[in-house]
Amino acid sequence: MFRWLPEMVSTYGGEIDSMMYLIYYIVGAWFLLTYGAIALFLILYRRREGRRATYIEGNSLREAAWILVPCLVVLALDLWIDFRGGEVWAKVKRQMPPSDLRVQVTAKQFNWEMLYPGPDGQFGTGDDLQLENELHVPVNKVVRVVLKSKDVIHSFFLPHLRLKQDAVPGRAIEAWFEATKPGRYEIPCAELCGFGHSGMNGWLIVHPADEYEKWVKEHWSAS
Amino acid sequence: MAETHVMATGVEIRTATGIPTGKMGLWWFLASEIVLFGGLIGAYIMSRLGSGGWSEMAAHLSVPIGTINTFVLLTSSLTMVLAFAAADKGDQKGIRTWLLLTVLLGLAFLIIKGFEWGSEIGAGFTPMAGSFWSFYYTMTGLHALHVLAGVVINLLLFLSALMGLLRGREHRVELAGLYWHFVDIVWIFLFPLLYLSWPKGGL
Amino acid sequence: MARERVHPNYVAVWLWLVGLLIASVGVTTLPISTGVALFLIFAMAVVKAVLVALNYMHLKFEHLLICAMAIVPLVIFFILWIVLYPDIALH
Amino acid sequence: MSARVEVEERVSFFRTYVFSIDHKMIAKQYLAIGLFWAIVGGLLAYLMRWQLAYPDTEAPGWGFIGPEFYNMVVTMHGTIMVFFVAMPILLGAFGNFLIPLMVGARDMAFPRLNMLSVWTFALSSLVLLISFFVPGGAASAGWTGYPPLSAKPIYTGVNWGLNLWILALALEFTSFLMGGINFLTTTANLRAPGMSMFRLPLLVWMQITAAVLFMLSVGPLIAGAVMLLLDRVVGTSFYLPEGGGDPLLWQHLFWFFGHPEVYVILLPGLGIMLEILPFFSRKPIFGYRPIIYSTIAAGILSFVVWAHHQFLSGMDPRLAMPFSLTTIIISVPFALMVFAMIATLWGGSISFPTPMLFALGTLAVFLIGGLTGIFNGSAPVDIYIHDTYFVVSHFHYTLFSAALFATFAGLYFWFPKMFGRMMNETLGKLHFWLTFFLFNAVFIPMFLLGLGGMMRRIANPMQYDFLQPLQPLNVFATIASILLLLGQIPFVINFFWSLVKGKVAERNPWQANTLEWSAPSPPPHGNFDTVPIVYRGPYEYSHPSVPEDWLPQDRPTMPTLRQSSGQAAAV
Repeated sequence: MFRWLPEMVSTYGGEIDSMMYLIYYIVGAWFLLTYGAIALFLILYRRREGRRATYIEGNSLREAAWILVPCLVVLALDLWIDFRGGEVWAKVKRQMPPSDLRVQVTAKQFNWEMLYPGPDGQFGTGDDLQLENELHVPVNKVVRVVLKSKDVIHSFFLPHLRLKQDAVPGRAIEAWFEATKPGRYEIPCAELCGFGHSGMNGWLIVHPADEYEKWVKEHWSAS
Repeated sequence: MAETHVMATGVEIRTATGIPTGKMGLWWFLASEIVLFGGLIGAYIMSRLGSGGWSEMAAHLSVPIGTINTFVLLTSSLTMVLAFAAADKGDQKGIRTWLLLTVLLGLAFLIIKGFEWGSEIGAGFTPMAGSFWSFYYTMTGLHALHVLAGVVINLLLFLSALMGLLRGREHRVELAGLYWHFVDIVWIFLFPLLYLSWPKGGL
Repeated sequence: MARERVHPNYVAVWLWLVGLLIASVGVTTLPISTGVALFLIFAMAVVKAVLVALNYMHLKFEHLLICAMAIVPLVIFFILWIVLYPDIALH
Repeated sequence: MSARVEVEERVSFFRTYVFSIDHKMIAKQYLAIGLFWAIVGGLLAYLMRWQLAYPDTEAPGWGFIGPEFYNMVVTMHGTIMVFFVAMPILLGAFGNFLIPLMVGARDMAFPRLNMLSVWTFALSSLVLLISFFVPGGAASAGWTGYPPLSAKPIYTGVNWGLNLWILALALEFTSFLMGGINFLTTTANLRAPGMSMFRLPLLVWMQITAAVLFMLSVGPLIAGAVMLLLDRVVGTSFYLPEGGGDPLLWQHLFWFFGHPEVYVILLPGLGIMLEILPFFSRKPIFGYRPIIYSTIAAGILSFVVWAHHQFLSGMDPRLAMPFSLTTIIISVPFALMVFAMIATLWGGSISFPTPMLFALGTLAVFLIGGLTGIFNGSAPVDIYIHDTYFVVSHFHYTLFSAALFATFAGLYFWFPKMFGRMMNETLGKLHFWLTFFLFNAVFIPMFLLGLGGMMRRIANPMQYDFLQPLQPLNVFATIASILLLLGQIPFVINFFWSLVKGKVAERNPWQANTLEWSAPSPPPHGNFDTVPIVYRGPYEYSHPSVPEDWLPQDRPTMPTLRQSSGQAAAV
């Protein structure tokens, strides 16, 4: 089933995928169990001449245990999923590691504006660099993204890095990622944002360290 | 035939809980209204806490007018409940008197509120003048619509009492009263929320 | 339905309501901190609302189910408030 | 008791069919409007699927679609299916028809309010219909209508279409508020003698829980909708950050209603299953009381799960885990219901007419919907699958199971009571197998598309490199969805043919226990000959103390029964 997932190229993506696997195995087991029971009962207890259904109300605790105990198992598994999930969620969305690069991504109908602070590390100074729809980052470095929007809500989606975060006008929302493999990855918008929603697409270009150095030099030594 | 007639007028006597059917229906309505105003007030409070400078805008509201209007509405609640007490005793004259007073007080509230809005808009405080004003007009406007509905209901009850149609249907006064007091309670909260929450600036 | 109904002293309740109204307006002029003033004002508003609900809407004498229908909605919108707080008020 | 009261109403055509105060006619009116919208919604689904499989080509029978029109189609499909098909059919039609009959009342508590409710709904339908034809077209900001996209006409290019959309929703909510008051008051007060709350059929429990959820959650959204309309028309900025507003406020108000709304639709669907499964197993429902308690628990929990729609909305990330927890825990009460349904099958004597097939189909489909919900409820997994086709497929598995499979189960089952004739079994079974297989053929590929990362509401997947390899799945789903639509033709034929030519139904063609079957088919205005007296719960099938395998709720206890130790006899 999970061969349909796009290639995973981020540090925390593996943990999100493993959460998916965990849930997949748990609900898969329940799926087989319940479907098996249904199929079995439908065959075993189909209507036959001269046989009468058993009268069971299932209201007494002893009888209801047949459904209450499975419910307790469901609850236990739920809590397991949730506590495992809490750690992963915290890692992706709450604990921001110290970043090597900060980029401000401003969404607007219908593209992404990537703003680099330049060598001084400050936004709003003369050496800022703005690119349309292209986000260049070095591999194996923590990149902090500040998400903003000029008009409506957009959603910054990096399918290969398993990251998604809405960009909401009036807020600056922080997200981070660390890509583990150089390449070109798409940045679609995942929240309906108008007639151009479909096709609002940017590119994340992950460079190897030396190539990124070169890219930086090209862009800032000139100015 | 008789049973059909009972059906057609919609007055079914049977009640499994002992609560009169009309009252229960009305309370369900009020329950949904509580959530409606609760949600709106919550949105207002949280937006106000989340952004500054609303107190300066709120300071432009006239506390004396607000206080007088609150007094008018509280008093109308009293006359309404007295109409209910009269209905409970079957006192038709009492019903008419107190209902008329309630209607008049409700109208007075609306007129005062109308003048207040007029003067605020005249001073440039339109619904677009800022978030506080947007909320102010939405909340008081929605409340005023409820007052207006209450006035109409009470007026209809008063007219049917005048024509003697209310005899045997006195429980309707109680139902109208429950609604009216609910509208009053909403105002009891709107008044401090809008008019009084700026005593020392801030917020 | 013909059972006797208790009618509390409605005028006395009204006097309390008016008194609390004046008091809550008066609080705004007192030399106390904003927090305390707001607390007093809204405490009085709650008292007023409870007075109206218990006496004028005679919840004091109502069936438990009716009281539940008045209280449950309060709990429900309060949940909404709690969640709105970090998201809207603190943002 | 005396012979039945002759309902001698020489009422006019208008009073009988149009401005009727009879809950059964009102139910049929809801059903008719709901089925009309189902056709519209289904055709919109066809346009959507066509555009996704063959982007920017001419759809046969329609023409060019394109991204702008596609957004409108997406929006209106969602709005129509949730608010104008699922709610009117599951609550408006089944609730109105069955609640008075099942509790043993002659009509709703407020028949005139009921009429007002259906006419408000008709007006709301009219407004929605008009919104398609105003300049600029219908709403296109998604069925969730997130501002700022929905708050300013310039963002979508839609002006009056969206205003009318808000108005239609407001009217629709008003209509169902009135309906909800009727459901609750009728069930509370108009129960027949002997019908205690714990003798109510579970469908009634589900309907009233749904009504409570609706009534207690819709208020903030009505306030929110007023604010949105003011933003659009007057120029306030409740949701516009440039004027000091906050777009997230709408999302909270919307989902505070929107999530309970899911259960408003789901619970009546489960209610239909809970009637039909024990009935065709000829067994009592397993765990009647536990099911009621878990329904109430699910109802309470449903008020504290809504923010799971907003994990990535910019909401405070600390809120995610509490909501993830409640969301995943809400699976427990629903798991209990599913286990109870499976346990009901155990030891039964199961036959498989069409209603039972559809009920089992609902169970099968709902199970997948529920299980995949765990993925969405888990906040970290949601980071990836949020706003993808995984979510689309998930909620179609849950809501389709209620709004389509359960509706069909209910229609096939209660059709004789509604219209006095039986439906055709052969066509019914054909309809079931077509629907069941084709439904899965449409939506299983969507799970895979979602895992592949395909976003919701995009008009053209071919614009993305990483989605292009997945396009065969889209084509497959589209072909299956067209066949699924065509697969409904046997139902349409069956429905109309049976209305006229179906076998005439007796009072209780199925030998069921609940009170509606002791009324004539179809019941006249006033329902029962005499108000029934209830002696026992609704699921006394195969009770050991009687030779037959059924024991109606209103059959007086026989002297022989008193000696037996069966709980059923303990009145």
